[in-house]
Amino acid sequence: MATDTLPVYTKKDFQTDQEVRWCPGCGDYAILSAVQSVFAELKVPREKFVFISGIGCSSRFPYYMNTFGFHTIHGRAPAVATGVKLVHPELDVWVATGDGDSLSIGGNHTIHMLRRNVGLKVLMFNNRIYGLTKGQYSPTSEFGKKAKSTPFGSLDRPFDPISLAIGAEATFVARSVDVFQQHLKDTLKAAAAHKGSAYVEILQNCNIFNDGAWKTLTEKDARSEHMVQLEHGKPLVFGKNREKGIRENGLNLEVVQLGNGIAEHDLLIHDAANPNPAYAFLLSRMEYLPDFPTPIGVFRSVEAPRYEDLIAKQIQDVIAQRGKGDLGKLLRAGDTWEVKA
Amino acid sequence: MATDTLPVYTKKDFQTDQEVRWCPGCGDYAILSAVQSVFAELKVPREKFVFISGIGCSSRFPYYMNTFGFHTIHGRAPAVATGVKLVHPELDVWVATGDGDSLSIGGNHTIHMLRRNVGLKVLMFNNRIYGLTKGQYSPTSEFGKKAKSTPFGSLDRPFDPISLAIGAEATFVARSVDVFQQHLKDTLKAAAAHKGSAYVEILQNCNIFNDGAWKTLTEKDARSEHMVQLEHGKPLVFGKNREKGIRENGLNLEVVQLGNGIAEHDLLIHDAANPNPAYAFLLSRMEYLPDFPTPIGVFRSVEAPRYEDLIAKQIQDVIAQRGKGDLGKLLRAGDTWEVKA
Amino acid sequence: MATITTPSETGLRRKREVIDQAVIRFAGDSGDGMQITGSQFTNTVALYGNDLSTFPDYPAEIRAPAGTLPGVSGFQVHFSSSEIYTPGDSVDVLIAMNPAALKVNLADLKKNGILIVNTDSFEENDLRKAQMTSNPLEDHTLDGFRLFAVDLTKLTRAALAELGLDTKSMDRCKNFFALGMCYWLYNRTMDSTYRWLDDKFKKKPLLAEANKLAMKAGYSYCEATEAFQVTYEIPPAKLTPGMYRNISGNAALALGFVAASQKSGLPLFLGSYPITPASDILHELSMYKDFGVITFQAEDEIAAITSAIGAAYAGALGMTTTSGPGMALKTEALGLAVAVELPLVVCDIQRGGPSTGLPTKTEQADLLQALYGRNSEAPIPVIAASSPGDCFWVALEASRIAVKYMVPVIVLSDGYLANGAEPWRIPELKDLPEIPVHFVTDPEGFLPYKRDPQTLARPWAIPGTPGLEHRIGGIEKKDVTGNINYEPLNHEKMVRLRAAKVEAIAQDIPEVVPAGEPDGDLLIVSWGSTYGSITAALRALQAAGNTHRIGHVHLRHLNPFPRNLGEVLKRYKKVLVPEMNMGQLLQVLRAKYLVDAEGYNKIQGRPFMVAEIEAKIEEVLA
Amino acid sequence: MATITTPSETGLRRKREVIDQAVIRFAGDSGDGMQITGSQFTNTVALYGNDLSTFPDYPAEIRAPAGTLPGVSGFQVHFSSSEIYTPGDSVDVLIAMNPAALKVNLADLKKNGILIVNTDSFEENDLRKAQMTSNPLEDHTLDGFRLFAVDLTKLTRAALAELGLDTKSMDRCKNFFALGMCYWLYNRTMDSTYRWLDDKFKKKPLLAEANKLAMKAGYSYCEATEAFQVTYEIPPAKLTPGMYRNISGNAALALGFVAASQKSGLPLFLGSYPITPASDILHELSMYKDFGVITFQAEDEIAAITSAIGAAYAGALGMTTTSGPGMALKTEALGLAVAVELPLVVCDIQRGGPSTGLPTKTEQADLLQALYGRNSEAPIPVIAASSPGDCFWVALEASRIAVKYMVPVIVLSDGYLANGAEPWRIPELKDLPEIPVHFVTDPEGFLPYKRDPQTLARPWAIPGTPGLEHRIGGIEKKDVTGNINYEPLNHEKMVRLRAAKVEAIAQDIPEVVPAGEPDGDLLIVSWGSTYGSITAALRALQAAGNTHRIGHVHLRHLNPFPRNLGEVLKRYKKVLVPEMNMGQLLQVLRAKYLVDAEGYNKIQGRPFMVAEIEAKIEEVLA
Ligand SMILES: Cc1ncc(C[n+]2csc(CCOP(=O)(O)OP(=O)(O)O)c2C)c(N)n1
Ligand SMILES: Cc1ncc(C[n+]2csc(CCOP(=O)(O)OP(=O)(O)O)c2C)c(N)n1
Ligand code: SF4
Ligand code: SF4
Ligand SMILES: [Mg+2]
Ligand SMILES: [Mg+2]
Repeated sequence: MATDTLPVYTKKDFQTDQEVRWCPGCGDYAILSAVQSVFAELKVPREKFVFISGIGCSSRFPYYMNTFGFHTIHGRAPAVATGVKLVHPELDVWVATGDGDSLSIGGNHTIHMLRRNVGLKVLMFNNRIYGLTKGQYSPTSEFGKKAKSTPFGSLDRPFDPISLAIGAEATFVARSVDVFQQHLKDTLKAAAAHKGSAYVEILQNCNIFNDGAWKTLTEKDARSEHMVQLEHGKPLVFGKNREKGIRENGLNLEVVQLGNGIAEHDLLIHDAANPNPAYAFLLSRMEYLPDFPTPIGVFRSVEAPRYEDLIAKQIQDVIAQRGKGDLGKLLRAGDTWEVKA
Repeated sequence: MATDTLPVYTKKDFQTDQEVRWCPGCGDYAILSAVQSVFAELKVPREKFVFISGIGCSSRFPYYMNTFGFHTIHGRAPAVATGVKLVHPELDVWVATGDGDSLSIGGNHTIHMLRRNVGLKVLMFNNRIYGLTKGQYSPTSEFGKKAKSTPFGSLDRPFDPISLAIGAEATFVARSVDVFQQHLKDTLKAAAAHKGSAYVEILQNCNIFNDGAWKTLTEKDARSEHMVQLEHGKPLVFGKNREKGIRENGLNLEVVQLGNGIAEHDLLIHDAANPNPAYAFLLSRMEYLPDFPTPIGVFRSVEAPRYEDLIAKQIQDVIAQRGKGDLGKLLRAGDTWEVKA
Repeated sequence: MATITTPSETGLRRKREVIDQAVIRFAGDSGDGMQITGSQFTNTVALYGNDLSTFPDYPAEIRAPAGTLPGVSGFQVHFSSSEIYTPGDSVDVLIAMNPAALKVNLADLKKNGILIVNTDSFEENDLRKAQMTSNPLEDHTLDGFRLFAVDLTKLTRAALAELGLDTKSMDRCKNFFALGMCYWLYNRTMDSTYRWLDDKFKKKPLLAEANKLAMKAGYSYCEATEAFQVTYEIPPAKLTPGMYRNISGNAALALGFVAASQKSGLPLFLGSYPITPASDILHELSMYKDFGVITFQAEDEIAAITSAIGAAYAGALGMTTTSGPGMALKTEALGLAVAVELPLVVCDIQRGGPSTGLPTKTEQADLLQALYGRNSEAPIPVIAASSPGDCFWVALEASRIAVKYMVPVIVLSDGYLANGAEPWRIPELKDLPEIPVHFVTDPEGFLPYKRDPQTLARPWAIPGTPGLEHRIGGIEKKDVTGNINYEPLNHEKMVRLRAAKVEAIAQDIPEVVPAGEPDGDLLIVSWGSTYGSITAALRALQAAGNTHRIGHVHLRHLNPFPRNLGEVLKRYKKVLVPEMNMGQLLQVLRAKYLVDAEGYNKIQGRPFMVAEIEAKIEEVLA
Repeated sequence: MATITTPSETGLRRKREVIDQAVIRFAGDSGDGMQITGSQFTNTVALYGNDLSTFPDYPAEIRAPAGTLPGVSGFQVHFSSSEIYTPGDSVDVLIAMNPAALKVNLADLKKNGILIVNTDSFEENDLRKAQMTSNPLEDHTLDGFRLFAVDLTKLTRAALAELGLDTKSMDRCKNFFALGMCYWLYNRTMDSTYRWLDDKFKKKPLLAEANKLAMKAGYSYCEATEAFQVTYEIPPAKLTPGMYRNISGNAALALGFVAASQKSGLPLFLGSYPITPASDILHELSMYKDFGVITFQAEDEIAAITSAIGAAYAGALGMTTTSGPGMALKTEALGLAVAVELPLVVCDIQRGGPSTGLPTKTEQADLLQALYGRNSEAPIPVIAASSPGDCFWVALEASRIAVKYMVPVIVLSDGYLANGAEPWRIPELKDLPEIPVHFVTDPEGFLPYKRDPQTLARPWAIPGTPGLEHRIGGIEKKDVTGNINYEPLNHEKMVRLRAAKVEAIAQDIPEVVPAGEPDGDLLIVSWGSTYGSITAALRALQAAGNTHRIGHVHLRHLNPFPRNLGEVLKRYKKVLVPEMNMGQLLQVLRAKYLVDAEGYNKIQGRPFMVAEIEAKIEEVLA
């Protein structure tokens, strides 16, 4: 539909009358606010938006968005959303999910959705805990986590959601943080603009059951030391005074001090469009190396046909060849014979 | 137990009286034979072997192995096997599964088993088809596959099992081929020797529903052109006359002709023990680049604590601190009061 | 039995008996093409106008090695000059292409029945593969049958000698030699098979020729040799006039849903994960892209049903197909469909269980799972098909109810219906039920759970409709508004509303009219694929001059039951409920109507034999 | 009701009434510490020797903003000098810390009941958060109650002025001011709470001091002011002698399984995925590593149960815990456990449904799912707990049956039992049942499905045992050998054997003995958490001089039923089945015994009130 006929939306247009039931101080509020503002700018008629979620605090999200919304069952949002998208490819379908919903019970649907490149925008609220069920460790909780079900510390090694998504053939993978409103909005817009599956990990604080999980990244001063922003076409620079950078070193990366001979153009220049997922994967492992920062931003964004478009096209092609199906003919297909009165 | 008291096994000792019910010519026969010979050499008392499978032609495997065997339900073998391993870490537990069983319905259990590094040896028979259900495409089938459920061609992009496993934090990932008996046996031995989760993709031919799926790799002459063997500490050389090699090129790889200035020591020397999974991931993407060969062998093999050992240790530690639990005390724990007669 | 004696071309005088019906079974190795042979014979007798019923009997999913017992594949055809309802309890003619086939099938051959064996495949190691210690052609195993030992392989090769084919290809034609013999035996023309061969081997005319020659050779072999002293004539049956085709249950289901999609104007969405014996529905529907059918092979059964729920939410006719184990995996999502009140059709093609059980065998044991296999109170309408052709109509009825009442509907079929086939009278488009659909579009007064006063259905408001933005989910909802609500009385109200909506469907389905006597000594109540055997048994008893007053109610609707069922049950002294399970419908009838009904349970992975039902009825009435 | 008038220290003369029982509810914002206050009061009355029953009422899972209606948290204590069975229908004393708490709970306060409110939290915006338009303290909402409007916050701050705490910390103590008032009102000593505070705040003595001061202040406030004219005395109850503790259903289940592990000598393995209201069992068991308990938080419910099956296969006491939606996901794996005949215990802590439903509310609607929620014929023993303490014994019984019969067992509890607590008589170790286990070790004559002639259990042959290498799986197996087998008669035999094995358990469980009259006018049949309300109602009717002959059978075993149940049912003119569902046990009883039982169904996410049951019984008998 012609966008000029579009009503001009404001954030308010995407708020509902439902009382928001997250704990005071929960990072989900910030995410909700960012999504509402971004939706107002997307130039999409409101009725085209669909928000689908599983179960979890994060999955209550659709109730607070004045769009079509479906709060489904635990872990299954990507599959439900796939059904919606295959029937109506023109809808703008978003998924709200959590680290448990998307990576624990929902892990399989998540990786298959990514592999198929279904045109869904997935917002994965990663608070490294099961919030709704009051604080058990999750597949993204750090090793040794003491939580409700692990009084002596958890023994599972966590997933890196970015690595997992890339290993599952994702075409768009990004990471942002609840409290970095501008960065979050930019990331959401990038996701909205991507044609296929967009998997966005949003680091979110659960101030009740896992407060400060992302402290090292969010605390004002620490921040610049522990985090590097990925910007397409820009060098990987970080540090309080942008004095450090990431440089190629054989097949690996190294942290270098800028200055005395090393300039920004010597650094790794981020290429989100690199067709080889090995590049984005390498970036996703950086934070596990000593003294390396945690990257945020768009790791990978490459073009690939959307599943729903391929399915629609296959149907069109067959119809183009055979003509629209004729039920009468279909029923009479194959060997038939007549029994006379 | 002291291995010198071990009976000396032969392949026969691992065969059962059950009539093998795979189609004549099925690649599964070759795999069965390789596993039986390898088991005879592993110096493990036969009763310590457990073979657990899901559902599929490949999952019939345990019936033909004279070890403990459990043919469970579709996709759940890794979870059942995890239960066995946590209770008896000393057992040698193997999983037989297929591309559908392990990557379609069983995808979530597979990635979580790998993330936890449960000490299971997973043999994934990849015939790029659902054999038992008579020929639907699978998550590893090539895009556009015409199969029972996709008469006009499939529209799903396949998983690369190696990439997916690495993205799921796997500590051991390898690939071999049903018909390369020696290579297969060596790979199985390497898997057996690994302490944590070992994920072995075995390219297998389903001569009934997907015959020749791996032709380009298995055909005598084509073979050397399309395949490169990964050997720890050895350069990546391939080609009919070992005239080609893989060399580092920035963060990427390139195919080079050996000779005129380029010697084997200039090539990428395989390091399966590289702690950074990005290295193995890069190798797993090679085959998708023009003119690159498909790697077989051990992509990644790194040490990490086994889940079952960590769990056993946590229990020992708690007992060491608190002493063995006393039921009488436990029942009386907390506020109690006595009601006198 | 009329008997004409005709001079045959060769001058031999043979009897030609006119009989009412016959059962013939082709049995051989998976590789011997028995399914094709069977279908060809089926087409021919169908075109001729006989009534018929067929049943293929494949080996378990995996192909066993050639010549072994698990490798045996069979195809049975029952054809007649009067109406028939089953593929037949036992066979008049058995074609056994190898020892394994003989061993597996001999038990079903009638005393003094005709047995055609391919003697060329009775070598030492053929016998060993079939685990036979002695050669049945030589010991006395086969006494009491009319044995025709034919060198099928040799004769076929001889017939094809001219064509210059390799022996492998020649031997592939021997099933057509056997087919030719059967055509001769039943005085049938080979024309339709000629046509089929020409069409099938358009690109390989040589093979078409070879198979024709083999078939002719088989025909003339009987003609020429003294082999058979009799041939049989089975006149056409008096079937309801109309256009007919042969159809299997799974194919009929697929057609039914395409028809439902066309009649409702809704795009058909199938989310499915392959499983025996349901996979063929997915295969069939995936061919109908020209009808806009969307088939999605999901990563598992949960994604299959939840994607279908998403499709229904988006305004499609959403459906999913599976069998027992897959059905078990869908139960949580079924609860969601009940809570959000969206139309959905779930087909469970039942197979032997528990767990993986007998994947290729039939059973009726998922009824209680269909009725109660969900957490909490989640009532769902359940409908069952009674014959392969009926699957078509059941698909339409399920879709009609789902859409009209905004409710998930479960369709029960089973392996026997799925693979079995029968002649099916092709309906005129105008005879198909209408399936009216109404999407709300007017935001004025729209509330997600404001129900239609008559059907209690909530409005179907699909994404993309301006002004209807709203939220639904699996948490309990406030009546009318649909907002999340935990109030005690509202919950009880919603639970009762969901139940009332399903109960109300009883007003929208026909009352039961017992076949046979409207009241009397015995009422047989049944459902699903037992229809054929029971009906045949009742006809047989009648024919045998049974004097008791017997009625038969075969239920299509298992939830809710037809409104007059309770009253009908009271009209008979006794009630018998035959089921291929341990008594599931029985239990529901007893609970609901407090009727002291008796069960007759067979749980062997195969249908009731007509004779078994007859015997049971006589026992009950004795 | 005895009345003594005592001079109090302040010289004020007050009435002290001796009464039999009281119900008190502490209600406030989630942040107000009502759960702690309630448990402290509970401990004190318990130590004093009263019988008691408590029920916490949390807000839905997510913490709502402070002061709002969804944020209200309550804790109810019913204590008495005689035996009691429920937390009480309505309350004698309500403590409301804010307007929201008042609004949510007032309806349950008895006419003329005592109402203590914190006037400091009735400002404009407190009222707005509670969606109140006018101030209840000023309009006439509270007429008809004995209102005690106390400036709790101010008074607490005043009492703590000396300590130099910030106001936030001071205000955190106001719940102890209220607690002090209640102690005074019921003439209780504060000693045990002192002890608890000392222990809890070992590291922060200042906070211990603060809370003590607040509590004392509350106590002396009543002492000093004219506020209360009466105090109450509730003498100790005559309970069975022994050592007691207060225990919730989930804690009791956890203890029961640890006990089962110890008595059987089997390591306990719990595979679980968190879900309300079952999660606490996982939390509890994860603390018992010193008992060698292995707790595995799986990626989903399917991995949870299948890992437990693997553990059982390996020789552990395998179990899994969940609630309705998770139970639905486990049904396919349950079928596998039935087929491979391994011991397994599955606990379903029921909650309101369907689908996500009412996650924090109670319901009894998973019975039919437990009995029939699987593909094909897969019978499983089902037992249900009747009270928080009974959960302990049910865990032992389930484990005993699972191991003895090599069968999965389903345990049903619900949200009400899970979170509710009652005094529990701690058993002597010698009073715990034995759970003998036999692992086969002798290869001689070992066959995986050779059954024990008496129990029909197959041998438990665990990996690692030399010479016992064998294969099992979900496909149908040959009787005795356990090899894959598709034969029709073998299948029927195995189906009947699995059923017979479960049926046989009826010989191994006690017959039912009705409470009350052994025969007569009315039999009440019930199961699960309704035990308390029904028992209390029957006592009440008796006390009220009811003359009808009423019996009560409360079923622990729901499959198989006790062997004499059918006969007992016949002894009464009428049968009434109260359930927190739409009539699930009712349906099974009617089907099995053809008894025209009547259901009494409440499905509101909360237990029956004693008065509701009384009224229903009177209606039925009228
Ligand atoms: C089938 C099923 N299993 C378990 C649950 C209980 N449950 C609800 S949310 C949740 C995990 C939530 O964690 P996450 O996805 O990280 O969301 P968060 O609350 O942290 O935002 C669980 C285990 C459920 N509702 N349904
Ligand atoms: C719950 C469930 N869903 C579906 C099936 C049907 N099924 C059996 S095996 C299989 C796929 C097998 O494919 P794969 O794992 O690749 O094994 P293969 O036969 O190719 O060796 C399917 C879909 C089943 N048995 N159980
Ligand atoms: S529990 Fe945590 S995640 Fe959930 S609403 Fe509260 S703060 Fe947010
Ligand atoms: S179907 Fe394919 S995979 Fe299965 S046994 Fe036959 S050849 Fe092997
Ligand atoms: Mg979370
Ligand atoms: Mg496969």
